[in-house]
Amino acid sequence: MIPAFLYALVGVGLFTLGLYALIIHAHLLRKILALNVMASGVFLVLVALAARTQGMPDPVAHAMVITGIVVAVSATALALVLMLRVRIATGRAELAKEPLE
Amino acid sequence: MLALDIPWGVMAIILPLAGAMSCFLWPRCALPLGLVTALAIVICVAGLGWQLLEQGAQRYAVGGWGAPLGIDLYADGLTLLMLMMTAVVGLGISIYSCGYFNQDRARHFWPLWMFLWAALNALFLSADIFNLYVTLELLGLAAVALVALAGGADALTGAMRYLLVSLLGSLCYLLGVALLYHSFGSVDIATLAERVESSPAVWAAMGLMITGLLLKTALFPLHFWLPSAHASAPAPVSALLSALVVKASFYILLRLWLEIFPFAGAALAQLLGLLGAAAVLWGGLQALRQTRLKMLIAYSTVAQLGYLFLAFPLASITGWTGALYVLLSHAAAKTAMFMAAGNILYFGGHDRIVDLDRVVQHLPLTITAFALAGISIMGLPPSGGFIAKWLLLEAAIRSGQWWWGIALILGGLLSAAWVFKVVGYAFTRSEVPHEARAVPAAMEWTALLMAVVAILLGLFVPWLLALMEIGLPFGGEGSAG
Amino acid sequence: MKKSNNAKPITENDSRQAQFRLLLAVPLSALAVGLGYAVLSLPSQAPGLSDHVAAKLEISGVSNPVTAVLLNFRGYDTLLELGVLLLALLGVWSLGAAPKRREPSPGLVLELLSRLLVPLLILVAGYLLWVGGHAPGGAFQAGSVLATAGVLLLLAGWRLDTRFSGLPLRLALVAGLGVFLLVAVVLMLAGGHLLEYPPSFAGALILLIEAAATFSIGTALAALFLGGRPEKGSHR
Amino acid sequence: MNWSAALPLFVLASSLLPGLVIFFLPEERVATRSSLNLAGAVLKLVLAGVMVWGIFHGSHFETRLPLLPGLDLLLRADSLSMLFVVLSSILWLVTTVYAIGYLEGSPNRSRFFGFFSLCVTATVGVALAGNLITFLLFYELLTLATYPLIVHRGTEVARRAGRTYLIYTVAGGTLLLIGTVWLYTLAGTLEFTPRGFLSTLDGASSTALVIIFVLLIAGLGVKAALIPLHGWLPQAMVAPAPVSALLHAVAVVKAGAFGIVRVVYDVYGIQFSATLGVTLPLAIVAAATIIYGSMRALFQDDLKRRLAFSTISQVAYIVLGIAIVGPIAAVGGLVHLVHQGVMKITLFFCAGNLAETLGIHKISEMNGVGRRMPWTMAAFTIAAFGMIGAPPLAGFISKWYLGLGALDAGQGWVIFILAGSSLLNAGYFLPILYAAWFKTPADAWPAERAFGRRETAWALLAPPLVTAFLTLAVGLLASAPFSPLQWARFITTLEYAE
Amino acid sequence: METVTLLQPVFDTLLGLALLWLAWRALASPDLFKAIVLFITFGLLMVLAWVRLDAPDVALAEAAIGTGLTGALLLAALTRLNSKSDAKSVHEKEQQRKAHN
Repeated sequence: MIPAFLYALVGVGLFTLGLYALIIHAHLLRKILALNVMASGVFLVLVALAARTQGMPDPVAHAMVITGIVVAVSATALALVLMLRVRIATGRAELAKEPLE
Repeated sequence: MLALDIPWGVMAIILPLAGAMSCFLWPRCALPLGLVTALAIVICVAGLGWQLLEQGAQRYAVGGWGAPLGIDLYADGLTLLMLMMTAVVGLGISIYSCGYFNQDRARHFWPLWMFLWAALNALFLSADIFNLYVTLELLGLAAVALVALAGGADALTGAMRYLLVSLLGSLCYLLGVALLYHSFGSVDIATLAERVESSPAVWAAMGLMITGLLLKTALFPLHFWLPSAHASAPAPVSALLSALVVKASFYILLRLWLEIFPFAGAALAQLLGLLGAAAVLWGGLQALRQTRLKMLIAYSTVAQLGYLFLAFPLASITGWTGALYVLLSHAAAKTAMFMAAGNILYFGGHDRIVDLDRVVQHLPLTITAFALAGISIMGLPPSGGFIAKWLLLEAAIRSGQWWWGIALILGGLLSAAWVFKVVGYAFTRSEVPHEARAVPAAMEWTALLMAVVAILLGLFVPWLLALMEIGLPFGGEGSAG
Repeated sequence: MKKSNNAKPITENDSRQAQFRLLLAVPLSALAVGLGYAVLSLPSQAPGLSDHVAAKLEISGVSNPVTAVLLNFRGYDTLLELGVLLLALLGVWSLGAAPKRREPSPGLVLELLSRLLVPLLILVAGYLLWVGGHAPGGAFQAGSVLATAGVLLLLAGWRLDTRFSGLPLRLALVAGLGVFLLVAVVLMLAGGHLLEYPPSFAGALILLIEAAATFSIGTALAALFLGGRPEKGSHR
Repeated sequence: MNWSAALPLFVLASSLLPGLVIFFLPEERVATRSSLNLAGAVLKLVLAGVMVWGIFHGSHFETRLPLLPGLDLLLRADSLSMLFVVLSSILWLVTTVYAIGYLEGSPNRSRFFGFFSLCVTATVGVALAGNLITFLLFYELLTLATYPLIVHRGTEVARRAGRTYLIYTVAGGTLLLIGTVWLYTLAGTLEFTPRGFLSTLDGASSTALVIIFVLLIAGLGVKAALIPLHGWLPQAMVAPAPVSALLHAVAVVKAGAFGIVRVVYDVYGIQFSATLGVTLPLAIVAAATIIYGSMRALFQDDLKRRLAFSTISQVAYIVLGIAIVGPIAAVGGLVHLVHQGVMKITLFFCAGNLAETLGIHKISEMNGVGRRMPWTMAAFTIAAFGMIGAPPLAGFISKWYLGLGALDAGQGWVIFILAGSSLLNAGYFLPILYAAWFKTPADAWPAERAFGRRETAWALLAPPLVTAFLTLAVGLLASAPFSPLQWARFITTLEYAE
Repeated sequence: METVTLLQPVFDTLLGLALLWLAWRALASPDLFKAIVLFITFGLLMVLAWVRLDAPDVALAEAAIGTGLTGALLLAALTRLNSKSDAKSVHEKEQQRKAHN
């Protein structure tokens, strides 16, 4: 198996792993971590599959991932501050159970 | 014709970005700067409309490279209507928020709102699925920050949940983009539409992208995040979230569905229709059960979003036009409603429905706005909502799938029930005098004006349909009926 | 809906949670398998857009293909992305002021480290920026290295002087996006498309944009680390 | 746009624009408001007169605005619509005068008169609608404009009545919408055509057409208060008297009945309806409604409630006249559209006068009231005899033609319905008249207001007198040109031509 | 040379497994601080993966942003989450709420 597909599969694994953690964990910090793991998974798929070329790997996918990394860190920063504010306002760094009534 | 050569669409993206930066740099002048930008954007959209009418659908290669290497912008009738909707609602919200926010809040509101507007315009104009991802993120972060602007536990929790959902949706979408890109070597929608063919990777991409976008569009049962976020945000923010932001992800979904996934098949369309019908009924029932006005309006958004998906199983031009009409009239009507709710909150300090009779009578314009918007929401003539209902019903009967009409009709009755439940308080006599804060006239009049727009949408249908047909976004004439 | 804290409901709750996790694992494994299958079904050779990039690399103004894509071919993405970064900062600032500094003294090690590392990091950032045109590196990498320097300074207790925490700071934050946008618009006004560099100036313009972007990215990331807007009077 | 195309729009605007202006008038500007109202009403009457004159001389009045692809917003004045337009124009003028007097000094008048004008606009729109979608549009507008009038007083009872009204009418409107859309998908047009546009339709299953007919009639039957869809009407009488008058005589109930006429004549065509076999069930429903309404009226002590049940019964005559397939009965039904309006509005004006002047709401309080308010009760008496069908009053003409037509069409059973109903009418009106004229009055009226030497205010007294006079006149002058009877004959010759 | 090419798949597989394992540990760790440290380690291994996939630009971006800054942000957020002053403000809020009710 060429490493491209190996790493792409690892990316898929990270994506689902992150999704699982995102759903089961209540603590917001863990949810944010989970989202970051998911993002890493997506980036890995993007870059790994870009290596299926003869010579130089596809630079467009690399550029997309660099864009993605910056977006991810921006979102993470906002999420972390928001988490702290939620903690201050409600006393817990968790979301209340869905108010389905 | 020099003015026809100006790339109006590009200006509609650049101006709000520049506006956002200048509002951020000089917070004391944020309000005039924002208003001027808003006006300029409206002019740009009008210019683009003129351009499209004269020259037909437009493609614009950013950087001069052209697809597939570069990023293309594309504007047809569908784009234009979305941009016009954003411009009208955006202008209304800009004026409304002059009165709504105090100096301290306005300082944060304006740059965020300008960023959001830029994101919307960029999104509607983009013809590149990765660029759409970036605009989605821009949109999502701006929306979350705006929700959190209200402060307070409810708003912060709502914003947090919204952020997580929004990021999850974007990631699903991005993974889909990755699969599509690596299948066909392009992220340009038109190029993909040419090259696309059914394969496991495409199906996976379709599943991921549709799921991600449905999550952001809050289609039942993925709507769980919407009521708390929309209801707890400041009123103008609630308005723009319900009117514009959820529509943006729907727009992407629609484009992908029409262009890249035409092979998706009837089963998936039926599933979307089913979820839409469930949303209509569930949202309507929940709206009826709410005790707080803004929560009620938020649930009604869930229901109205359901209507949009009824068009998928119908798959005819009439059906798509109907869905588009729901989208437009809901935007105007829901803006008016959230503004009205904002006025009531501003005036009386609460939005408990049972205590409304003490507030409502002092705000005749506001309640008129609410009632007019309600007429459109429940689909009574003459209003945009009625036209939408008519078109969808016609499409349902024509395609022989009359059962979708039942959801449509029941949804209309449910919304009639809650609209009149609220409006009924306008006619009760209040004994208790209420201590109140005067509502700025601009806030009342903008609410009314937006409601009038929702009504007028029902009277200028041929004109709007002519705009919509530029570039034939829903395919040729032949497939009607 | 808060759960009461006595022992029994918690165990019950735990077992229900375990069931839920198991139940969730099934569809998610199916998802993973499905996605994996989809990935494996892709052809093992695909050029993507690398040929297109290679064909146009010469007139892009830089020789590092990734930088060419980021700043030229798909520069519009990057423009919006700088917007995302600025927007995240705006969001953080709208949520409240930065917490007051608590650590009384940064400690000798950190102080020493920051004195040593900060100049080095700034140098590295400058190098990355310069080298980005023809080798791995570029504005984002340089900007984040710059931000690391900023973070170190912040950790060491340094705060921006009040005089600069107003408009100057905001200008620094906006510079990247502003210069990018300005260049894009000027190029458009000059008769081309948005962001259509004339090949002869492309290299210089890209370097200009990257320099501004590096500065802004560095400032913005460091400001994000601060976790709130700098308030007057919250520091020396 | 030339004059003939603009005239229908002007007729609408003559009440719409004053209405919109009135909404924004401050409460205390009584004179401005009243003059606006009256000017609009007079103008509308004049315009309607011009149109009648024009139609008689062969002109066509048609306004067409594009609404949807293939569907226009069509306003067209034909003979049937003019019957309704003239009726509503005259009665609106009268009711406006009455309402100005009735509501003097009460709160929220700007709101009231604003919706009042909208309500008439919608009614005239219903009358002038040239296709089903335009009809639907104004029909729903009518629902929306009358709701605020019904809940005007803001009491708990009024709100409940409003809620009931909405439940019925919104549901009805929905059925009408479904039927209309379905019809459109089958026929491809919705334009009213004499003798209908469906008989020539190929390929549409008659089952579908029957179902659509039921949907349309059910939607319209809600407003026309056919049983079992009448539940809202008795409750809605909590509204102020001018509103009740308007609701029962001109606007809501009539819009329903008028719609049924349109659907049977100009959508399906009377012959095609008979072929489909839908007319007999319709006639039976109408007959049942006539009897049921009269029976219920017999047992009401509340005057307005008794009148409300009477309305249910009387409006069904119109439907009955249509459903008996035959030209003579049709004349009876159509002419009753006008006659019932004139008579019923008189009765409600009088009931309002009694309530406003003496505080009388119940029939048991009416003993001897004829001596205290002779003019009012005289008007009431004329209208009541008209309702019973005594010659030569308006009601007699209607019933005569209905009976004759039934025999002519071979539907003898209708005679028994008419006779029974007349007996019941007499049964619930005569005791009132007897009590009012011949019984001795109680010591004091429930809540008397003094109006100097007159029995009540001029604005309250003049309208019922005018309409009572009309009741007399349309009966006596039935054979004169331009009388409602002659106009109804003119319409039926068109429908039953060939 | 021969051994290197032979070792590459082994290395790739090990790296992929290590990525998944670290992500799993980071998301499942009961201690938040440990979770963050594991996440940073995960980021460092991601850098290796990028290098293996011939994406040096992405590797640099990941090293600086994905690992360095995100890690710093996460640790700072955790510090604030556990810090006394925020906890105090929570307490104050709670007391205020009690006073309100």
